[in-house]
Amino acid sequence: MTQFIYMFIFAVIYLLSIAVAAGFLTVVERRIAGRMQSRIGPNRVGPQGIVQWIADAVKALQKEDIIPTDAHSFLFKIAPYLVFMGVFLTLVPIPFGAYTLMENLDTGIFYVLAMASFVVIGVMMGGWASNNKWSLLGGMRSAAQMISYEVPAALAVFVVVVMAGTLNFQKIVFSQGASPVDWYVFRNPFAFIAFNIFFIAALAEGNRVPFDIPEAESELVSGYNTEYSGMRFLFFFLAEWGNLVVIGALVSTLFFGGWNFWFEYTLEFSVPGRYPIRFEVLGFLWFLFKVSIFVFIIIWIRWTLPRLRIDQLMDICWKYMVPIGLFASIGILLWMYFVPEKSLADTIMRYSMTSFGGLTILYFFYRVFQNLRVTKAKIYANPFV
Amino acid sequence: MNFPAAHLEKLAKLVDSVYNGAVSSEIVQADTKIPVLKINSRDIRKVVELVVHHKDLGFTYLNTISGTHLAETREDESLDLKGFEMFYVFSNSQDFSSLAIKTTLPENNPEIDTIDDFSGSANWFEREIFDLLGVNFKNSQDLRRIMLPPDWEGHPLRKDFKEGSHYNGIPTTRSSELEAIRIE
Amino acid sequence: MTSATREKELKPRVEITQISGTEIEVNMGPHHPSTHGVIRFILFIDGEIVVRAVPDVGYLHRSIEKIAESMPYSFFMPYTDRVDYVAAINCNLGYALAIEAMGGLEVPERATWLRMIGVELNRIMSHLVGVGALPLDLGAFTPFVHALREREHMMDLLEILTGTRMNNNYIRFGGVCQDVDDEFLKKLEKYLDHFVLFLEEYDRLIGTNKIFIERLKNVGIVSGEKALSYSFSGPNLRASGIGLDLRKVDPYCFYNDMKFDVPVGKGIKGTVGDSFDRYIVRIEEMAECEKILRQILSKIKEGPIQSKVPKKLVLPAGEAYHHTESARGELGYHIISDGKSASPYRIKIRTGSFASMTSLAEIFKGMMVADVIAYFASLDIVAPEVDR
Amino acid sequence: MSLYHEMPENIFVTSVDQLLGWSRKHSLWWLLFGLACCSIELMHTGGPRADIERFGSAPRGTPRQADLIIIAGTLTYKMASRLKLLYEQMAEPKYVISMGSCSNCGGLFDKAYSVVKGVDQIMPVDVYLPGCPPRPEALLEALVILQKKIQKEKYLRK
Repeated sequence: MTQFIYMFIFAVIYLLSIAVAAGFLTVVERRIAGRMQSRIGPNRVGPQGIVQWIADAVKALQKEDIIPTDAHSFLFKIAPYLVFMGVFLTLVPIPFGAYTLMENLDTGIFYVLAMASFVVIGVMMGGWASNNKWSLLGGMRSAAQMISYEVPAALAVFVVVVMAGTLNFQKIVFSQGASPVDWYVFRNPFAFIAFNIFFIAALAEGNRVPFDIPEAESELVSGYNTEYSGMRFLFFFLAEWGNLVVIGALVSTLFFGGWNFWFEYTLEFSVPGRYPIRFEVLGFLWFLFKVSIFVFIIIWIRWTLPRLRIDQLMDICWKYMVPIGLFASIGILLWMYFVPEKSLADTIMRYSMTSFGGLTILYFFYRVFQNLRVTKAKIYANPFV
Repeated sequence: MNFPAAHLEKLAKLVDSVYNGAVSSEIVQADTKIPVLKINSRDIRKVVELVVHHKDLGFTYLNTISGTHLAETREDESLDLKGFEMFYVFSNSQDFSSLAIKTTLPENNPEIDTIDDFSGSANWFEREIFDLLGVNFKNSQDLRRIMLPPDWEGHPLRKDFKEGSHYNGIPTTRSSELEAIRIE
Repeated sequence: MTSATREKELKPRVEITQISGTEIEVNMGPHHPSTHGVIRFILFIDGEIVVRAVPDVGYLHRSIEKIAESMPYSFFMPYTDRVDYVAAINCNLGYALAIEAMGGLEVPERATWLRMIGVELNRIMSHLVGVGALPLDLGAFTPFVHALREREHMMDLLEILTGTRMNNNYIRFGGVCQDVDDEFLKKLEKYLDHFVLFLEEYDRLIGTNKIFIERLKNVGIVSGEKALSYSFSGPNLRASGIGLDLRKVDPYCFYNDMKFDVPVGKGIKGTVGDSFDRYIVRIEEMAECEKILRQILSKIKEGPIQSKVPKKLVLPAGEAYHHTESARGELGYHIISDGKSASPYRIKIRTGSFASMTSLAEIFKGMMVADVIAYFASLDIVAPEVDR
Repeated sequence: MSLYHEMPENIFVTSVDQLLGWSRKHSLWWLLFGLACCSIELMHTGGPRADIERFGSAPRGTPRQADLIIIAGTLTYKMASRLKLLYEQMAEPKYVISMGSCSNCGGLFDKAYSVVKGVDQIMPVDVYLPGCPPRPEALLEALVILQKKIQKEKYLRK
């Protein structure tokens, strides 16, 4: 019984911190969007607007709870909770540190892929139950999109599973090291392909631009959540931004070494009490840093790109990503068979991939500054007055 | 673009020669920059067909169709007719020289043949005139109100149009002044 | 592109006759984020394919033509602003030129130059809304805000020139309402230096974006023949490959002396007359406007800005149809005067957007819902111009 | 006779009211909705220089999630029923800013046969904003005035 109470308290803390993180992310996203658009973004509530999300949340609690007359009221009511649950549950097996995780599931990856489907069900349910044609279209689009993109995502995850030899997230993190050379993304070309496929598929499953057609603002008004107001909409809202954390966390765990921070996790640490607390904190912060980089990239993409049409979206999935994913998953089997770990070829490949990755990032920054220099189109007047 | 004067006579002759005088036409160079071909309203389709499809003319581009109600109250020597005046403007797609066709309709039960098979946009122009002036276009493919709600009564661009005091329960005039309270 | 793939891309995605499922009727607008004001379509869709579309306008019918009949000619000038609020001075100019032609009024040289500055500046601002709203409707919000940012600076310039940010009511019969000093001209020149750079950057931001191109190319193809039949004008007509510009073929003001090109759609990414052409033509036209503005700046001279106009203007009896090139195409005023009263007997305004709207019902057939938005946005339609 | 009338000004109720008012005034999500000329200035208010989002006001496409509807422009009879529907679809508490002369009283289109002479003839209005069209700064001031009004509201005792 005591254990149950502990678990309950822990779950509540977890839930609250995710909600706070998601709320905070809304402000961050609006500020980043503002910066990209030469605006400022919310800055009135609290210092630099950082408690804007509290105002939004408290306001949403006061709003009238509208359930349209012709809506299927039961499904309409539970849909947002399903969506939020789907997002929240995916975070359960993801390790934020050596000990900071809800449950060390041996079937972690399987579990995450299964739980992600809750979102589809919730979105479909919400779209259908609203009795609004735009919502229905949004729900249908969403179902088609998420089901399609689960295939390449699973194929990409398969590559990681083959490399780690386990479905357990914690063990996947252990089997990667702290330095970039040990990260799966730079181990071999197939893993790199898998990373790209997984990231794109995760964007699509999270309904983010350029794959945000289920809630395409300019086409479907607001997609599946058109009829939702107040608190129920808040759950969709939280789920959307919670999803950012999930995508970031999954990508960093599977491909970027998770919380591993400049030290080796040796077996002696597994004895309770031997693991230094500072390692845990540093690892947690390091993980958060990685997650926030991916969250930033996703936000950045959102405020830059237009969205795809539904047939183009399906084309990308079935014509390109699934074949490439299959190629990568077969390639990784051959690679694992012919190139054993710590062999010369493996080492060379690791280092060359890492330097290739580093150079790509450097080249990117070079191009950005080059473009800034060439364009010379300075903002005519400073909007930040 | 100014229509060359030589063309004008050519056009008048052309209309006469094609229809052997069955179509009454008259060319006037009004204050408009463009020549105006005055015709009888029953010949509108014949003339438009000539103007659009004849190889020497080729006025395939319909600029606009305009209609005017010439009411009794404003009658004078310049606007000597009571009824409706239709004003079609066509342009040549090559050099964009324009030509207007003008015709008049009687005041009660104004009717004219539609020209919406000559141009893709004619239907909308005709619908607008039907809506605002109440001119009926015979054999039109789709003649509905376009600007005003379907339950509207009357044709507002007619000179004798009277506005009611309410429309669907909304008063059409403002009774009271704004009572704005400034909050400090 | 090989001819085979081209053929494939040009074919409609679904033959209408093959659709056998149930069609549902959805109502898009008059309040819809992408209908730009209050235009409504009733779409009959089968899945994502539009089987039939019925455009419905008139939600902003403000009876401008009727109001004109009850007031003196000069009082009507502010209403012409509201015919197309995005390019207000263009509408002013068309009306003023029509009245001046009917009444035989003189316009001083400097006034004409100032009018042209206002018109061309306004044309740029209008096209910025057009090319800004296009990516907005495709889901990219940022380019639109960048366009707004530049518009703010141009509005500042217009404010110096005319006194207001929008709905300027700048042009008077026989002149303009106020003069500017040389400082404004210098400011304008300095801004133009900035604007060319911005335009290039903007085009690189979205015009080279793969998704943007894929969403627009071969979408909503309007061939030149069709464009003429639907009475397209302005950039929409030119995008279909027909280089008709009233500033060239029927010059007014001093456009005769100006050196500028008329950009036409060449189908650089797909087919001539597709939505991408309509985008690129507007971008190129802004560059041409910039050229014209520079020529004006080099030629403008000091002088009076207003000629003698009778206080109570009574036009001789008669009628006139006068058209100018507005930002959205041919803007025609058909004015009838009875020769006695000081107010027009009838004013009919022919606008570019109204003509563009006539094509929707046919072009929408067989499109996907997302393409409907893209095509409609590429036409750059403003609701009051349709409804007046 | 309500119970509240007998109760003294409860410090708890007052401060909770203040908190609720604070949250409502700082999170006025506006409906992405423009009618006519004013909608251009409304867009500019969301744009870089004025930036209405500083006040926490984000645009929403659907009326269900919006708290504030800014009637920007001329309202015609054909549109009036639609606007009323939109207003009724919004969830309480909801606020209305009437932006520009046309929606205040008909403005320039006073003589028009198809224009509603003032949006307050079909729905309540919180703040009237004069101008044709008002500048973005004016709209921001209207928003600030609305915020002050919201702060004074007694949500719990309504």
